[in-house]
Amino acid sequence: MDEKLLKKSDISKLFNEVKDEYNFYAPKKVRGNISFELISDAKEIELDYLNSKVPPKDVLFPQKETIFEYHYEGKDVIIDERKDLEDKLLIFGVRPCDAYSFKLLEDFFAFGEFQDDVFLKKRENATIIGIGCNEPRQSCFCTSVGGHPYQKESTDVFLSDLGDYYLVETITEKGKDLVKKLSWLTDAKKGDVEKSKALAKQAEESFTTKFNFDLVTKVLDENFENPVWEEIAESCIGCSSCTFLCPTCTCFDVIDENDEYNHRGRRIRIWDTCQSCLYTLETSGHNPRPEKIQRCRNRIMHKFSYYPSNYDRLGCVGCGRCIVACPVNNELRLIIDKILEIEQKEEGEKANA
Amino acid sequence: MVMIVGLEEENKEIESNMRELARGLLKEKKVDVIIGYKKGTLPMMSQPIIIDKEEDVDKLLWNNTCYVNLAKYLVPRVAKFVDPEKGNLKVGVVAKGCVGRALIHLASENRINLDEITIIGIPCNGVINRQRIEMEIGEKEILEVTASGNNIVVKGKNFEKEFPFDEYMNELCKQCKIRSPPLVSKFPDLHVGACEEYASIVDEFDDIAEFEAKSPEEKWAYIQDALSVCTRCYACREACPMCYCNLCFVDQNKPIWFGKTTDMPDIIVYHLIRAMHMAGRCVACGACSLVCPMGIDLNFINRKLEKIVKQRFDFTSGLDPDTLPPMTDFKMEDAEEFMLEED
Amino acid sequence: MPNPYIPILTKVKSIISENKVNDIKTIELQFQKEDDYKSFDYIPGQFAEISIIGKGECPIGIASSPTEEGSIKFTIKKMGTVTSMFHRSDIGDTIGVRGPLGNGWPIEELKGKNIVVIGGGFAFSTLRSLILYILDEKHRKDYGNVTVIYGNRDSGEVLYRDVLEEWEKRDDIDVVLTIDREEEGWTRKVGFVAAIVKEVAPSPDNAVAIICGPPIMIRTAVDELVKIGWKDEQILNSLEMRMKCGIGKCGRCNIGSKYVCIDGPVFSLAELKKMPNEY
Amino acid sequence: MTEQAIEKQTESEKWEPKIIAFLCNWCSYAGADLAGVSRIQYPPNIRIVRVPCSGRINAYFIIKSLTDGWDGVVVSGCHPGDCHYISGNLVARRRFAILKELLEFFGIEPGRVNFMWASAAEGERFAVLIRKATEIVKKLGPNKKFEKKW
Repeated sequence: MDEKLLKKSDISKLFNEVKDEYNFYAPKKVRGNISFELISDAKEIELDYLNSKVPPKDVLFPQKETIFEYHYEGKDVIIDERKDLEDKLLIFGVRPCDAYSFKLLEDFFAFGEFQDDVFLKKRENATIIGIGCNEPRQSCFCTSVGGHPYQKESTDVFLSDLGDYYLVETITEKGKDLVKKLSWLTDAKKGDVEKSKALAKQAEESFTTKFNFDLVTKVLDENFENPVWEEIAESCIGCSSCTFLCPTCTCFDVIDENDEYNHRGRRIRIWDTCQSCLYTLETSGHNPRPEKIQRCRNRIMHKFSYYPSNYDRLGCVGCGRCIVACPVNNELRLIIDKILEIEQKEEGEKANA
Repeated sequence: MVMIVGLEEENKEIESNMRELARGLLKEKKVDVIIGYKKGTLPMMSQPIIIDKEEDVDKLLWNNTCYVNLAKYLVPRVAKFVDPEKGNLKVGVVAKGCVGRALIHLASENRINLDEITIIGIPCNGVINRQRIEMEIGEKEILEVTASGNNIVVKGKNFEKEFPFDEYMNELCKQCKIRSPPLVSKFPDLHVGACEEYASIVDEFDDIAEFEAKSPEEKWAYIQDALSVCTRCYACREACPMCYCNLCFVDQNKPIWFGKTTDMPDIIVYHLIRAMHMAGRCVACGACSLVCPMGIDLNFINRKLEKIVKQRFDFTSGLDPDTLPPMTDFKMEDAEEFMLEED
Repeated sequence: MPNPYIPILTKVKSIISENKVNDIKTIELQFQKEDDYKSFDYIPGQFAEISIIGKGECPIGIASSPTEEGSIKFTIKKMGTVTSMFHRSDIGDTIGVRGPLGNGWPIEELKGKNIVVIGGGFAFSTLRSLILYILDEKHRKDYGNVTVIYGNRDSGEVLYRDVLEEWEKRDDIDVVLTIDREEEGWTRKVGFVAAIVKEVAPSPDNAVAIICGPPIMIRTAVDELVKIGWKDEQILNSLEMRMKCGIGKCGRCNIGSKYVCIDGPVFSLAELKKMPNEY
Repeated sequence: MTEQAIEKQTESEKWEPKIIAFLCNWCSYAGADLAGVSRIQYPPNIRIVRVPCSGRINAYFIIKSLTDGWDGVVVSGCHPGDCHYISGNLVARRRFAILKELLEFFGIEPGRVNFMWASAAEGERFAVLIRKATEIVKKLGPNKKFEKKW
């Protein structure tokens, strides 16, 4: 049988076996928040978690990332390319929604004439160990965006939490290579596979948040100018918690960091957000999106209207982070409801007429 | 004297009083719109709401989750507070102590006109420190939060936990001496509901004494640790009623003053300069900490600011719209013990 | 696939101050390797991200034409941090270039058509590129009549005086220069661009109008064109937006689902009308 | 000093701090000038930035100096009451007081940033205070707290 079993107590064994070959990232508790961090000791790995606060996207697309470094030799500039892009990465314990976000990011960065080499190389060298969700949260809605709490897309190895041990499924060649190295894994029994399937079904049924996003996209496409946006933007305070914690947000800013004393520097990119007024401010002083309403609209439109029209899929993985993070509770579910109300109103008017 | 009753009863009473006041104000056309809180979609959450009809009054909510400082929506005025024809509307603000203080302080900075505002005063008994409870519950989903006596009861799947409210209050609320909006006698039309006159505030600032006693190295280590998770989302800035600059210093790019990265020095500089700008202006609402998605507690910095301003300039922000804020004012005899002098 | 964020290094070959106020300069860049120049295969209307390493990067339209071989030119107005640094640069300084980026003017579709070029102020740079391209011996026969209407605030602001004078002498191109107010010694037209468009009244038959300039000029000039029978599809615009990466990744230059950096910067008026008004 | 004595100096003794000094145009800059023309010796560690008034000095200037790697900052203006702009230094004094306390609260050694008054006639005083500030900063050692990782 292909499926294996991994005891939870054997995680440290797994870690010790692969740590030399891979940079091992796993959920870790940092000041009360779970985040994906480079692990140096197996004890740091947190196994019991709902989902990380900051999405694992920041392993492959960190908040601050060097694009290239440079140094001066007299008047000449020498550009030094990054060499660490070839390092092998292993990301342990990625939830299916976040794993799916890697697929989205990969497609986005590879889209079009120009490929984002910095991200894609790292993605290529990353092995992802996904883990199924047994208990989706109230704010989760991955099933509405084409996901599933046990979706295996873009994971290499997939784990199902069966209590004291994990069921290990290999999905890709990369995953096979990894599992091959762990020769001590025991074979799974048929019952374990059944159990995993039952858990998947149970998880799927427990979702409370469901949307019809086909309809949302349709309504959004037709309602760029609608008074409802004013209502949606009303209580927004323009902080960027939603975009900074979003696993699919990719916008960034490019900055040069100089170390003049040592005649060197680096060009870096850092996360940027469409919620900031500076984001679109031009040097001339003109700003195409000067108000909160345009910025709020841009975020929603980007995920649910522009993304489908450009890449033929939603720009959302349903992790629900923006729902939990919004400090004024102006959350996605309410926004979607308001958008769908437009449609209902229109239909009501049609019926009346 | 307030009778000692359970949290829930107390909140319910405040809530029904608030609704009556709001209804009356709208009915008599004393205000055009009211900004308050409504029930949130998540436990321990409330959402700001703007109402202009009498029948919506029952949507207004008051409990210990109403932490957003509503003064934020007045500077700049949100679209709903301005009528295209009539101009600025008269706004009723559901105000706990710190919201009232924010409004009065903003008036002292000439940001708002108090004539256009009615303060619906509420004697606040503190807001829950949401992040602290979430962190203590850990990796379990909180489904329901209620109050029982003076305890906060947190329920989820397979667990139930009680937290004493006095302990799990926002840190600033624990030290709060101004629970109801301060009375401004010059504006008799300003207040409805519970507003109080405050003479000089007495505050010993015991809570930060321990931190202050640390050595520079210990302090630096603590600050580094506390801010290490900061993602520079600027939620603290955006939620702060006093942060209304058109262009914040971190956003200035001609020249670029400070780095925008999440490297440690850059984060600290951001918080340091922001604190600098808050001196004599912070109204101790704690919104900056409560909105932080990473749960960073910035309150101890705000307390320090309050202490400096109180001890140096004997100033408490948001009590009187006619007193100049200390940082725009000066006195010949200000203390200058920190100046370098010849031996 | 090389890292698309890494610029090609060039050296400043010459610097020309273009106007009296001295806030617009044309910088000529020389590639250091022959291969670099060959790989920089551009058409008029495209832009490039040029950078002073250590100071930052900004998108600038290419002012030279591919027919001017050997080097590339950028006309830069002193505006922000990076452009100010360009103004301080010297001959021999290292400057990074990433490009060519954007779609450029549709030179293939323009073939066989009469072309009306309307420009204002220092937005003339990519128009210069286009006109030089068309006037080149190899390409001139592919295109119909060329009319150029170029307006400026005053005579001191007129860019590219040398080529303009050359064009005025030629008989296969009509050049109409205008300034906003009368000035001593100015013998050409006086008046806003829109008024001159009205006066010249270019015929819309088998023609394309190419407009680049300040927003108010674009709006008024387009109004005049529409009045004399031009269709939205015949009017081409080049847009500006805040950009960082120039390759459709950093996100900020979107108008609706289109990115100015990869789907633009050239859009026809008909396309623009379909997009949300966020530019 | 003999060569041996120089060798005996430890690294930290050899190290000289770099200090940036913001001096107001009307008093302190003239004071520094006076110290110069009167041939009063003061440490060569300071680099002077002339500003119109101590009220011009923003907290950004001081923090940016620290983040840019200066080991210490000296700010000097006219004595209270002597300001060329009547009250610039008085407004600045409040700002400095807050900054000084905040820096200390954040765990940055308070001695890194020094404020002083020196009039145009006080060349001697200027030299003495600069000497004192240099000693304070020297004792603190290099400013490493704002150094970025490379």
